[in-house]
Amino acid sequence: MSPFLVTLMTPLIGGFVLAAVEDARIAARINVASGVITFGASLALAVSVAQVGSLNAVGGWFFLDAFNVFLVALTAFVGMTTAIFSGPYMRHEIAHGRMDARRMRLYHSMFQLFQFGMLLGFTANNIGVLWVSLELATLATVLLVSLYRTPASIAAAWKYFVLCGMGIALALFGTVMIFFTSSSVLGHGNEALTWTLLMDESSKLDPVVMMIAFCFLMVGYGTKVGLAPMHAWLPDAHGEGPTPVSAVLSGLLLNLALYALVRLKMLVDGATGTDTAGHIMMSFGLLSLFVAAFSLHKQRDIKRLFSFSSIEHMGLMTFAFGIGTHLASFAALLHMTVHSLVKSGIFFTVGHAAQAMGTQKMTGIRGLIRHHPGIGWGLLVGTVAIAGFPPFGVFTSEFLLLTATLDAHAWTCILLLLGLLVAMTGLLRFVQPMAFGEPASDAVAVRVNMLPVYVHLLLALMLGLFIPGFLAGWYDQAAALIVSAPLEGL
Amino acid sequence: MSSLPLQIAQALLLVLLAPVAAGFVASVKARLQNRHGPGLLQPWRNLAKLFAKQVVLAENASWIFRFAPYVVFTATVMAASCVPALLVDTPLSLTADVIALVSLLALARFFLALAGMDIGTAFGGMGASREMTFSALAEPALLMSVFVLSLGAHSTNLTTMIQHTLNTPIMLQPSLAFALAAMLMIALAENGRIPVDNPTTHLELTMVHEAMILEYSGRHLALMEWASMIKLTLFATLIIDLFMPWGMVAGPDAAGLLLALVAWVLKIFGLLLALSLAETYLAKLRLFEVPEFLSMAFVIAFLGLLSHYMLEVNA
Amino acid sequence: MNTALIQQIIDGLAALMLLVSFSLLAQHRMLSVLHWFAVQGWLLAITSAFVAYGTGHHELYVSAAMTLLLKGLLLPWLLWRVIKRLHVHREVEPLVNLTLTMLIALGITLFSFHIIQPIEKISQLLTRDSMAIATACVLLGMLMMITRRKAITQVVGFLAVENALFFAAIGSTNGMPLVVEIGIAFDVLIAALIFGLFFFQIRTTFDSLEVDAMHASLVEREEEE
Amino acid sequence: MILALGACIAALLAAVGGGFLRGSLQRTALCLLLGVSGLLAIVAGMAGLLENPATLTLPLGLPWLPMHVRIDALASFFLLVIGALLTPVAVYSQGYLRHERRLAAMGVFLPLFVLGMFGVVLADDAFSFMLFWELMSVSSYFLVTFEHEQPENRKAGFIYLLMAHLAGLLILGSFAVLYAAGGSFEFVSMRNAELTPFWASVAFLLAALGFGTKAGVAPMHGWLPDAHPVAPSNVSALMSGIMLKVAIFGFVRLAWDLIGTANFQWWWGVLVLAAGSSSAVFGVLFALQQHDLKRLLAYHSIENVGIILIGLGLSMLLAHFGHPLLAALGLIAGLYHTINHALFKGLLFMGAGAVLHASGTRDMESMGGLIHRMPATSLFFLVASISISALPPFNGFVSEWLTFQTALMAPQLGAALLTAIVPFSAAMLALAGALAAACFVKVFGVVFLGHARSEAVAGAREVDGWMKLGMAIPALCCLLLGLLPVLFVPLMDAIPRALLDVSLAGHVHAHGWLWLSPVDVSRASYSAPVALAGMLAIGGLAFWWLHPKGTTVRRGPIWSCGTPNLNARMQYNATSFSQPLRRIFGGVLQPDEHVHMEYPAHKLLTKKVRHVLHVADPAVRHLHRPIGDFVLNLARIVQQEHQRGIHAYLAWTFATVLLLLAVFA
Repeated sequence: MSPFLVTLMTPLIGGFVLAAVEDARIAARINVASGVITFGASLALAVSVAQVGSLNAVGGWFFLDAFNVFLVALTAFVGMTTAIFSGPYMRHEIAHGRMDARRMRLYHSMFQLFQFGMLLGFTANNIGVLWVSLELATLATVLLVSLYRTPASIAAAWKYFVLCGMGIALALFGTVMIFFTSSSVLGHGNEALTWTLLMDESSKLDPVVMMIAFCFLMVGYGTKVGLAPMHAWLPDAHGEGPTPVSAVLSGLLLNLALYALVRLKMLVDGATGTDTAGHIMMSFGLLSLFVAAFSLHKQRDIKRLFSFSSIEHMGLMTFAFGIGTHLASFAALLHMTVHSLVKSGIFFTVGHAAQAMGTQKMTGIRGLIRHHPGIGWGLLVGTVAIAGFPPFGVFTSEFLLLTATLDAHAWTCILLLLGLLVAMTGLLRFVQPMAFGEPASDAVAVRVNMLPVYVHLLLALMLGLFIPGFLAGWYDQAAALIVSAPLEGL
Repeated sequence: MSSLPLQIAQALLLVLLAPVAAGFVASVKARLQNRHGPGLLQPWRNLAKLFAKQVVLAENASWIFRFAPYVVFTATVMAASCVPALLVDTPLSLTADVIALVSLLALARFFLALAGMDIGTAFGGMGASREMTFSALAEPALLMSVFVLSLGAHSTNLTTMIQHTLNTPIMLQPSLAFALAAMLMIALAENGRIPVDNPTTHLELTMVHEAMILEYSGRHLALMEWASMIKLTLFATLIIDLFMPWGMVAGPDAAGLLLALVAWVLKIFGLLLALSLAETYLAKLRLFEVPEFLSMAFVIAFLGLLSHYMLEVNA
Repeated sequence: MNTALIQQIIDGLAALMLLVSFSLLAQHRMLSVLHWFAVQGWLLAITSAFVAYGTGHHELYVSAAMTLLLKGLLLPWLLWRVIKRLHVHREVEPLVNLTLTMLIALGITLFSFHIIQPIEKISQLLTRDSMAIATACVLLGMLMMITRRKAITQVVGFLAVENALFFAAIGSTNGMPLVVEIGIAFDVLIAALIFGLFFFQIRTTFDSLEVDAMHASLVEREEEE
Repeated sequence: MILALGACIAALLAAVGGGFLRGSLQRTALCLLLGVSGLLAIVAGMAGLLENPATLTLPLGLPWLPMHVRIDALASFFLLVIGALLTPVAVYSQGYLRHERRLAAMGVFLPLFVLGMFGVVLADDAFSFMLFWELMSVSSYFLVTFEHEQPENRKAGFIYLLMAHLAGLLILGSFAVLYAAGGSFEFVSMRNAELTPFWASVAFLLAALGFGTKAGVAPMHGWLPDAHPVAPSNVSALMSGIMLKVAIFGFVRLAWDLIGTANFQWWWGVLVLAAGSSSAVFGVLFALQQHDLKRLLAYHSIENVGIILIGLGLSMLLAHFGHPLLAALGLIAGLYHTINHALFKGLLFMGAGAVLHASGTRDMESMGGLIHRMPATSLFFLVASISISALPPFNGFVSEWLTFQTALMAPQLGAALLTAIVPFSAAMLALAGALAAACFVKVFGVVFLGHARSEAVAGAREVDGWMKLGMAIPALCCLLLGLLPVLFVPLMDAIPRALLDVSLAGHVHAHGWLWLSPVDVSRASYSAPVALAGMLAIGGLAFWWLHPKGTTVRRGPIWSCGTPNLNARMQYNATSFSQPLRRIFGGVLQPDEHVHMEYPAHKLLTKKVRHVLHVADPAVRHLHRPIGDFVLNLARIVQQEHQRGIHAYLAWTFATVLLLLAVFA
C-alpha cells in the first residue's frame, strides 16, 4: 500500500474506529497512534515526492507537488503533536466535568475526520473535491467547537457554521463558474475541474468569468482563511472550542483555505494574465493585518487574543501570496510553516495556563512564571516568537516578506511595518502581565505536557537560524510553481 | 633651552605676587570708602598666621576634606604656571591650551565644592550648589569668547595666540571688544567678585565661595585663600595675554625681561584698579539675577562671533 | 421535442426559479416559507430532468432524482418536523420590513444581470441564460439569511443558496461531474442534519431560536467580569 | 578572527552553563565564561586594529544568504569597547550575584545579550546584523524585567521592548533601501551601491531614527530612564555602558561605511549635531533633577550619547566639506568618548550597584556619609565622577577636549550659517560638561559625603573583593586613557584610515609622545602626564613644607551658628542642591512643585511643611501618551464592530461580495 494511501486512509479509518471506542484513555492512545502513523507515512510520501518532483495518485484524482506535499507533512506533524497534547489536557477536562465519555468519543472521531478532510483537501487534484473536503473539515470542526455545550460554545459554533456555510457556498458558486467556462474548453467530465489540466489550459479560460469566479472564491475561501471583514467567526470559534481544536483550527484549517485560494489564484492569473487577483489578495491581507492588529489591544479572553493574532498572520501570508513574486511566495510558505508551529504551540500553552488559573480571562491569569515556569516561559517565548523577534523563524519570514514588498510595492512597506508594530504591542501588553508578577492565590497545579510546545518552538528556532537544504528546496520549487519566475537577485 | 627655570621663576612670581595683588584690591577699595586699608602685605600676614595655626577638623570630616585644599591649590598653581606672563614662548604653555587651563580650574572648583558638601552643614551644600550652578552657566560664555579669540590665530594655544596678537598691527576689532567684555564679566563670576559674589561677606544667605570654606582652618584655609588669590591674578594675566600682550618678550634677554616684568605688573595693577572701582560702585546682584548676568555675557560673546564673520572675515 | 422548445422551457423554469426566490423572501408565515422551499426543490428536479433530456447527459437523471428526494422531500420534511417539535412561532420575524427587502432584492437582481450579461455569450450551451438567474438567486438567498431573525429562517436561506448553486450547476453548465455532485449533496445532507441537531441544542440552551439571544450570550460571555 | 569567534562561543557556552547549572557553580561558570569572552574580545579587538580586515562565512542563515562575518577596524574597536567593560563586569557579577536567587533567567539571557552585541559588531550582512540586533534587544528586555514582581519594572520593560522593536524596524527599513540599491544583503554590495541623493537621505534618516532611538537620543529617549534603573546593576552597567555604544556602532557602520562619506549631505551633519547638543543638555538637565541614583545615571547616558553625536556630527560636516583630516579628528573624538563613556558609566553603575547592595536603596535622599563605611567604593566612584565631569587628568576630559578642538575647526567649513551653528553647539557641549560636574558634585556629595540620612545607610558595609576588583579595573583604565591618549589614539587610527582613508597618527604626537595635539601643536596641545606630574610636584612640595614635624589636627564639632543639635535632615540634599537650576531652567523642566504648609494657630507658627516635587519627562508627556491614546482609540472603534450580531457579519460578507463584483467584474 503506497505511503499516500496510508497517509490519507489512516485518519479516515481512525475516525470510524474511534467513534466506536468507549474508554477515553484507549481512545487517546489510538488517536496518538493514528497521528504517528499518518506523520510517518507523510514523511515517506514527502521523500518519494522529493525524488520524483511531483506525482499523481489514484488515476489522477490526487496529485502531489512541492507545494502541497510539505503542507501535508506539516498537517500530519501538527496533528500528531496535537493528539499527543490533547491526551492529558482532555483528561483534565473530564476530571473537571467539562466533558463526558460520550462527547469524548465524538471528539476523537471528529478530530480524525478533520485530519482526513485536511489531507484530502491538500492532495485533491479536483477543485470540486477540494471544496467538498474543506466543507467536510468545517463540519467536523463545527461539532468540535460546540463540544462543551455551554451556551457560549453553541452560539460560537452556530456563528462559525452559518458564516462559514455562507462563505463556503460562495466558494462553490465560484467553482461552478470556473466549471462554466472550463467545460467549454475541457468538456463536461471531471477533466474540467482537474486542477493540473486546468493549469495547463488556464490561458484558454475566459478572463471575465474567471474574474467573477475569483470574486466569489476570494470571499468564500477568504471567510475560512479568516480575512477581514469576513473573520467574525474566527475569534469565537477559537475562544469557545477545546484548546486542541483551537490549535488545529489556527494551525491547519486556515492553511488549507489559504492553499485553496492560492491554487485558484494561479488559475485566475493564468486566465487573466494580469495580477488583479494578486492586488485583491494584497488589499485583503493588509486590511486583516490592521483590523487584527488593532483588535488585539481590546481583548479580554486569552484564546481570542491569539486567534486575532492568527488573523493578523493569515493577513500577512495572503498579502505575501498576493505580491506573488518568487521571494514573496517563499516568504509566505516559510511563514505558513512557522506560524502553524508557533501558533499551535502557543495554544497548547494557553490551554494549560487557562487550566492552571481556572479561567480564560486574561485579568485572572497572573504570574505564570512563578506558578509554573514551564508554562510561563513557554507562553512568553512563544509570544516573542510570534511577534516576529529573532532568532525565531517568524522573524526570518517577515524579513523576507518585507524585502519582497520593497522590491514589488515599496510604499506598502510602511503600512506593513506599522501593522506589525501595533500587533506586537497588542500581544505583549497582555502577555507580559500574565507571564510576570505573582501568581493568583487560587491557581491550581496541573499535569502539563510541554513537550509538544518545546518541539514546536525548537523547530521554529531552527528555521530562524538556518533552513535545511531539502526544506529550502521545497519552498523554492513551490514558490517556482506559484510564480513561474526564477529566483533572481539574491 | 634655559627657559624652563625662567618659566618656573615666572610661575613663582605670579604665585607670590597674588596675595599682594589681593591686598592691593582691598586697600584701594578701603581708600575709595575713605578708610585706611590694611597694607598691601596684609594678605601675606594672614596667610603666615594661618599656616602657623593648628588645624581644627569637624568630627565627620573625611579624607576628601583634608585632600581638597591641596588639589585646589596645586591645580590653580599648575594652571598659573602654564600661563605666559613675561615670556611668550614657554615650554609649559604647551601643557594646556586655554580650554585645558580652564578645566584645570574646574578641577579645583570640583574639589572645593566636594569639600563644601563633606561636613554636611546646610551652608556647605548651599555654597557648593550655587558655585557649581554659576560656574556651569559661566562655562558656555567663557568657551564662546575663547572661540572668538581663537578665530584670529586659528589656535587655542596661548603662545600662538599671543604671537598672533603681537604680529598683527593694532586695529580696532569689534569682535575682540565683545570678547573682552564677556571675558571680564566671566572673570568677575569665576573669582566670586561683586556683583556676583562678595568675597568679604559672611552673611549666611549671600555667601557662595565663603560658605564652602566655612569649616576650614589653619593651613587648609590658608591654601584655599591663597588659591583664590592666585586665581584672581591668573585671570588678570590671562586677560592681559589675550588682549594686551604688548611688552612680552620672545627670548630670554635680561633687559627685555625687566621691561616685560614692569609692563606686566603695571597691567595687572591697572586691571585690579578697575576691578576695585567696579566693586565699589556696583551693588551685588540678587542671586537669581546672576544667571541673567552670565547669559548676557554669553550673548555678548556670541555677538562677538557673529560680528567677526560679518565685519572682519571678508575685510 | 426540438431544442428550441426545451430552450424556452428551461428559460421559463429559470424565470420560475427567480420568482420562487422572491416569494421565499416575501413570506410572512413559517410554513409557507417551507412550502416555497419545497417548490424550489421540485423546480430544480424538473429542470435537471429537462436538461438531461435535452442534452442527453444521462447521469443528470440521477442527480434529478437525488434532488427530488433530498431537496424536494427530505429537507422540507425535516424542517417541518423541527418546527412542529419546537413549537416555533408561526410568524417570520424580519429585521428589515418586507417592502424594503423587496426593493433591495430587485436591486440585487438588476445588479447580477448587469454583472453576468457580458459573459453569457461565451457559452454555447442551450441553458446559458440561466446563469444570471442563478447568481441572482444566490444573492437573494444571502439576503434572506441577513434579513431574517429566526435561526430556522437563516437555515432556509442557506439551503436556498445551495439550491441556487445547484441550479447554476445544472442550468448553466449542464451539471457538475457526478462525483462532485454526490459530494456536494452529501455535504448538504450532513449540514442539514447538523442544523437539526443545533436547533435542539439551541432550543434547550436558549429556549428560543432567536439568533440575537445567542449573540447576546456570546457578548456577555466576553464582557462578564 | 578566531579570537572574536572564540569570544562569541564563550558567551554561548555561558548561556548554556547559566541555563543548566545551578547554585554557586552556575554563578561561577557564568562569570568565568563571560570574563573569558571579554578578554578574548579585548585581544581580538587589539589584533583587529593592528591587522587587515578578515572575513568568514558561517553555515547559518538563509539558504542563499549564509551569515557573513567580518572583523575590520571599526568592528575591532567596538569589540575592544565591549570587552573592556564586559571583563570587569563579569568579575563584579561574581560578587554581585551572590545573594541573587533564581539566576536561571539571567544565566541564559545575559550571555545571549552579550552574544547579540558581538554578533552585531561582527555582522557583515544585513540579515545577520538584524538577527543579532534583535537578539540583543529581546534578551536585554528579559534582563530589564528580571525582577518582574514590581509592576513598574514590567511597564519599563514593555516600553523598552516596544521602542527597541520600533528601532529595529526603522533600521530594517534603512537596510531595505540599501538592499534595493545594492541588490544584495551583503555589506560588500551595499558599500558599492549607487545611491541617488534622495534614497541616500531616506536610508540615512531611517538609520538615524532607528539607532538614535536605541541609543536614547532625545526625544526618542523615553524608554531609557525607565529601563536602565530597573535592571540589575551589572546589567545596567552593560546596557548603559555598551548597548548604547552598539547603537553608535550601527550608526557609524551605516552612515560612514555603507552609505559612504561620499554621499553625505550637509544637513545630515547639522541634524546629528543638533540632536547631539540637545540630548547632551537635555540629558544632564533632567539628570540633575533626579534623586533615584540609577535613574540619574541613566539620564547621564543620554547626555553622553549626545556628546558622542556632537563629535560624529562635526565629523560628518567636515567630511562633506572636504576636510577628511578634520573629519577623522571628529570621528576619533566621538569614538574616544564612546570607550570613555563605556568605562566610566559602567563603573558608575557598578558603584551604584554596590551602594544599592550595601544600603538596599536607590533613593539618594536617604543616603549620605557612605565614604566612611565604603571607602574603596567611594574612591572608585569619585574617579568615575571626575572622569564623567570631563576634568583632567582623567579620560572624559580628553575626548571632550578633542571634540572642542574639532568644533574650533568650524571656520574651515566656509558656509556662514554653519560657522555660527557649530560654535553654538560647542557652547552647549561646554554647558553640558559643566552641568555634569555640578551633577556629580551633587551625587558624590549627597551619597558619600555628609551624614547618613537613614538607618539602613548608616549600617551599610563595604562590598566584597570581587566587586571591588570589578570596579578597580575600569577606574584604572579611566586614568590610563586620560594620561596616555597619545598612545591610544594611534591605535584607533585604523578606523579613519578605513573609513576616510586619512591617517591622524602622525599629527597626534607630532610634538613627541608627551603632547597630544589634534592637528598641529601650534593650534592646541594638551599633556596630561606633564600636568599630573606638575601637580604632584607642587602638591608634594606644599605638603612637605606644611608638615614640618608631627603637626597634629584637632577634631571639633561643626560650627552651627549656635543652633543646638543639628541633625542629618538639615543637610542639603539632592533636591535642594538642584533647586537653583530647577528655577533657572524651569521653562525646560516644567517641574510640578508645591510646598504644603500647615498653620495650627498663627502664620508664624508653622506645624508641618511638606514639599512635593515631580519632574515628568517631556518625551513621555508629549510623545508616548498621545500616540498610545491614538492607538487605543482606533482599537476601540475596531472593537465596536466586533460587538455586533451575526446578521451584521453576514451583511459584511454580502457587502464584500457585491463590492468586489462591482469593482472587478
